Amino acid sequence: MTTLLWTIFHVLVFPGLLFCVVVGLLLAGLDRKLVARMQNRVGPPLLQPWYDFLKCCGKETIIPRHARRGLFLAAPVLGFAALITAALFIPVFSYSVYSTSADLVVILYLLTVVGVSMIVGAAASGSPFAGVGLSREMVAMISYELPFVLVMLAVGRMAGVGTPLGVTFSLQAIVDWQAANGNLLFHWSMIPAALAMLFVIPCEIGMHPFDIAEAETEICEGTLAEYSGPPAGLFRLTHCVKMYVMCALFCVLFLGGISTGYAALDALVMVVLSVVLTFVTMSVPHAVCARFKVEQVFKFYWTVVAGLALISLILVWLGL
Amino acid sequence: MTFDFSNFINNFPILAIMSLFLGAFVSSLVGRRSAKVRNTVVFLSMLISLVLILALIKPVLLEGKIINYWLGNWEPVNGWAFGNSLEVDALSLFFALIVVVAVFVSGVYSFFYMSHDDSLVNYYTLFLMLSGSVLGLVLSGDLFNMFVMIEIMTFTAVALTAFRNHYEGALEGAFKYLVVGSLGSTSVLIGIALIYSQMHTLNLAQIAAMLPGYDSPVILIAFAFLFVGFGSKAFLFPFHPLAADAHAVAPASISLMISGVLTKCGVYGIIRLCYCLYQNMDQTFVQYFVTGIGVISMFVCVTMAFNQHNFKRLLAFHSISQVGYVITVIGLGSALGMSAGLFHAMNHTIFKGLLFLTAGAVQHATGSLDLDELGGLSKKMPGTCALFLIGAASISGLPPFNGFASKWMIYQATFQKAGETGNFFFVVVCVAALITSVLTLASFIKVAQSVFFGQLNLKFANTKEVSLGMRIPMWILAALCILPGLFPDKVQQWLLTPATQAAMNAPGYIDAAMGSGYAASFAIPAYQPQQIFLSGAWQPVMWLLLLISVTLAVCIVALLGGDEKATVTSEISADTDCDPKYDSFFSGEASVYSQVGGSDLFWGFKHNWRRYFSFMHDWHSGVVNDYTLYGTAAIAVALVLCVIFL
Amino acid sequence: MIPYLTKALGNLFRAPATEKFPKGETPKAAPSYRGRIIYHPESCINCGLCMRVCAPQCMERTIEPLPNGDQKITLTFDLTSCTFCSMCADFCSRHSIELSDDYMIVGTKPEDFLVSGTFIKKAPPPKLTPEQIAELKAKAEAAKAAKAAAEKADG
Amino acid sequence: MFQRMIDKSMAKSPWIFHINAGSCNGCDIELVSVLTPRYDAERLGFRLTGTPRQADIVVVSGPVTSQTKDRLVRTLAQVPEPRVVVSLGSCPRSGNVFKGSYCVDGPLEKYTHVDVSVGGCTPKPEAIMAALAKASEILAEKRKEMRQA
Repeated sequence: MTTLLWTIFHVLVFPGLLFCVVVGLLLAGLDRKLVARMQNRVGPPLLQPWYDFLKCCGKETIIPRHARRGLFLAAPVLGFAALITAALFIPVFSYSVYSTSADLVVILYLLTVVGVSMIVGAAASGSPFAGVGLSREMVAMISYELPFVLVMLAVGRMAGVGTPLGVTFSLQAIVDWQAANGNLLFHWSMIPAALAMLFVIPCEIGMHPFDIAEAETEICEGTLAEYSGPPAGLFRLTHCVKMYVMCALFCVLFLGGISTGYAALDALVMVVLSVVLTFVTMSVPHAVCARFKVEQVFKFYWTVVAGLALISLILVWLGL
Repeated sequence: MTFDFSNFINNFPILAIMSLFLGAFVSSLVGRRSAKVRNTVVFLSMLISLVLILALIKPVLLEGKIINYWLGNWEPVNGWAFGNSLEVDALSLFFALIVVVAVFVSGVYSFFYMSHDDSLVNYYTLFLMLSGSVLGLVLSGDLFNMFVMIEIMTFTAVALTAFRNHYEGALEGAFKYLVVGSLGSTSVLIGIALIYSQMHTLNLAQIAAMLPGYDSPVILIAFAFLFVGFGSKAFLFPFHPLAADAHAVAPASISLMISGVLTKCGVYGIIRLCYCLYQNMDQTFVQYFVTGIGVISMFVCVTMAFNQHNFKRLLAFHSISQVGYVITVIGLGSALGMSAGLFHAMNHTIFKGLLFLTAGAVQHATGSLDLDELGGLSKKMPGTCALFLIGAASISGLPPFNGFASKWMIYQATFQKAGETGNFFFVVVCVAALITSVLTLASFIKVAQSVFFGQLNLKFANTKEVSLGMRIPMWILAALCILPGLFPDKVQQWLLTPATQAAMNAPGYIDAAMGSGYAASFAIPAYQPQQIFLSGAWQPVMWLLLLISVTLAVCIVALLGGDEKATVTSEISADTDCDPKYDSFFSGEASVYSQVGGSDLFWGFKHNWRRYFSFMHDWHSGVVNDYTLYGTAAIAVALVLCVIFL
Repeated sequence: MIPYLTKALGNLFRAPATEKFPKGETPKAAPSYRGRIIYHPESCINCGLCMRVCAPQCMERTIEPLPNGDQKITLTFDLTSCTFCSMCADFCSRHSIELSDDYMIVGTKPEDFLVSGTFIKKAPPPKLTPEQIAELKAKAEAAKAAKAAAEKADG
Repeated sequence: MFQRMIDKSMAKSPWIFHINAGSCNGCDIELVSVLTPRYDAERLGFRLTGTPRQADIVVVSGPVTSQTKDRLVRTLAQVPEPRVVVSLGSCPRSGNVFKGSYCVDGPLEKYTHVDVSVGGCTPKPEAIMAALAKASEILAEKRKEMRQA
């Protein structure tokens, strides 16, 4: 019985729903505030994403004529659920809940499920703007997949040296290895991979310079062109929570060694690190550069960022 | 004369094959007069072979017995096998299961799918011969018997491809398949002749015993010929453009057979060749060669499929890229690799069959397969759309479905192989596998958007959902799609481990046929089963529980939070048809028909790869002589490589 | 790319250049800003020049004759159709139209945008009837004759 | 309790959708200048959205010309409930100098109830800010009425 209660607690509160939503909204609010401050303006209050979400919940949901009603309403819920499940599988430093039941490949595919749910939602809404939006979202997914995979393999090889198989995909092993011999970020051969991962985070989430899928100025909110009311609010919430999940993934992959005694303290450290990461990877590029064109995103990720990841993969493979 | 049932099981394989061939013969005899009689005969023969093969599961898979059936009771005389035999071990039964299930499903489907066509007697005769020959190939224990079955398989497949000869391109596709298919068959025949000249026997078990110790260049040449021959049956790299032409015009149930079953025979041939006959999969050259072919065909076919305009051509290229996955992982030589390959082969037949049947349903309902003009069918054909989504999700490897389970094992296998050997080539293979999986997802999203979602073309305004009879087999396949995905460890334990052990256990295979101790006499090392342990963890049930609980949590929060009348307004009555509120937003314009689909998707990706796509476009010229040129070039290259490195 | 970066990071530590408008006081407009119209009806003589010169025709005049012949004139300016070009203010010879620098012209009801003023225009003295004209003329000549006689007498 | 929070948040994050019904772009530039650092409407939660589906405040500028009339009506219909219409500048309210021309189809009032209007031929950004602030209050009230009704 206690395990059931613990599971409900895990799913609903700590690494699950409540924690992710609160931290995600916090990160999103902070991001908008920092971008505003960098543009020399006051910027919205910190709780602005929370107000946006609540406002969307209060609005009316219109189902367009060409839309597939069932899929149209189910897509955001499915995407959000898959994202929270991925968050459950990511260990918060030493406090790992379900990370033994899934590894890096599963998390990679869960994040793909989140992307696919947005695409299916756009397809089900039947609007041409959504059609262009989903095609751009898919190109963005293809472009960040290669560096993400190279980083994953590099980390797997580096952390797997000790294991009998020589490689590992399991996050638990990666965290233990980092606890044993120092965070991966401080191994010089992994610096390019960490840099590549920093680039992958904004494209995965769809933050400003790489938000070709939801370019509101070009294709009228792209994938969310036909969404109004709670589904649109849920999609925006997924967008915010994804910021936290990607930062958490980076922290585990490259800073996994940090582990204070208690889970609460670990969670706090994770939040602080996520704030720093959000600033570095999402706020600064958002304030500084303009939105990329579609083929520029693809070319940038498959040449520059993939090159960085490949360098560290080769270095790791040579045993350095 | 007591009838002891125990060794009656030995007759099951031959009975299964015979029921199919007999069905072909009887249906052509009796089928002229009434369709009902013909359909029952066809259904009965399929059912008998299905039941017989399923009955074999317990003895062969679970108890590990290897059934040997010497035709005409020509037992081997003092260690020399001259009779023709059927040898059913766990590996061949695994493939037989795939074949029989696919045959049954596509047979039931074609009862309804082919209702528009005429001269169905020929169709069912050829169909049953095709399935009989495929089952014969998989169960046979004799090399030449395999060649005979390959011949029947190829020619019936060619005839069935051209069955709808009023389609433009049908005869041309069949002709190309005939020419290049026979090129493949002749290379198999040459290989068999070379082996026969050296070994003076055709029984697989005996050849497997004598061959490893036998050192003569002829054997290397035979290996090259046989490998390319089986490769052409599986439409691997140089033979892959042929598959697209053949599939695009074949009826959907035949496309299911070709891509689901025929390619698996090619894969079965390669496994037998490398693991059982030559036992040379542990040589690094053979691993590089097989994995290389797998990776090239995997990557080339997925990029070729990326900007196809025809639904079935796209599926055809994808089936070759999935077979490329299977070959890549089999080429690794590790036990995990073999079980991942077999798992993916099984899953591929299931989800590719489902996708081909949905393509057939779309063609049956709308009459066209062109991605640029279809669109918005999900409103008219909700059942087919749901089935397509299940198939597309499982082929692109989304977690709850079976595609993910096998792809996850493939990544484990390739990455572990890279870890053990410390060889960078296998890391490239793993990366290529992951990138191909994303490109598969991209092309299936393109198909989903251009066929099922978006706006309905006025030409197809009155399409109706296909009959239930067509959808039941699809639902069977869809259920099969989900089941292995949820319980991969059960599938691994019952199906995959015995099949992998059997594939790697050449001495067991030999002793079963030629009497125990025969393999030892030829100094074939006894078989120690390799332990499979994984570098990651994946419990799908845990994942599903979490997903459901989070979805429930979200719904509860939504219900709690949302006001009582959660105003979800949608168009209720027809008179609000002109109410602009429910038009999709066209920045103010009246919503005219403007479907975003087909070739105007993924511009960013195609723009960056335009030179590669134009090169591939010219390379796949569609001219038969080019394809035969590629085939002979493949044989030449294989010969040179085998002679130098093997 | 880099100069923007340094500028952006620099901004982080600088106070944002945003006016505290809805919270703080309303900033004043430029000195000669052409804002809301102020109409002084008492100095208006209803010459109608402003109406003739106004491009968007945003004035309306209602003339209401009173019993004693006077006219009660109300002139309303509809600010929603005014382009604030201040032609009317320039042409008004009596300077009775003036554009203030109040730019906060926000309202929810149409009446918020109407500026109107009314004044009574004295009736001109009554027209003389022909007999009265003849009588006045005669009185004038008599006065002239008397004056001429008086000059002759003291000449 | 949750409903009241939603009503309050309605006023705190009103999203603007801008429709140009034939305006001379004077008001459009002023509206966008409200989002610049000097006036920064975002600190009150305003955000420009691309689709009417996610709009709360619809800002219309320009005298409704005949070309834009049916597009305006269609887009306004596509905005989900509790919505507020703000007319920017004098044109929507009366057609300004273009009043009576053959191609101007009368004030915005004919097509939808205009909640808040901003006078001025290009109103100052502060005026637009005040109007938008007023509009967001009206939005919250409309939501409350919608809920009670």
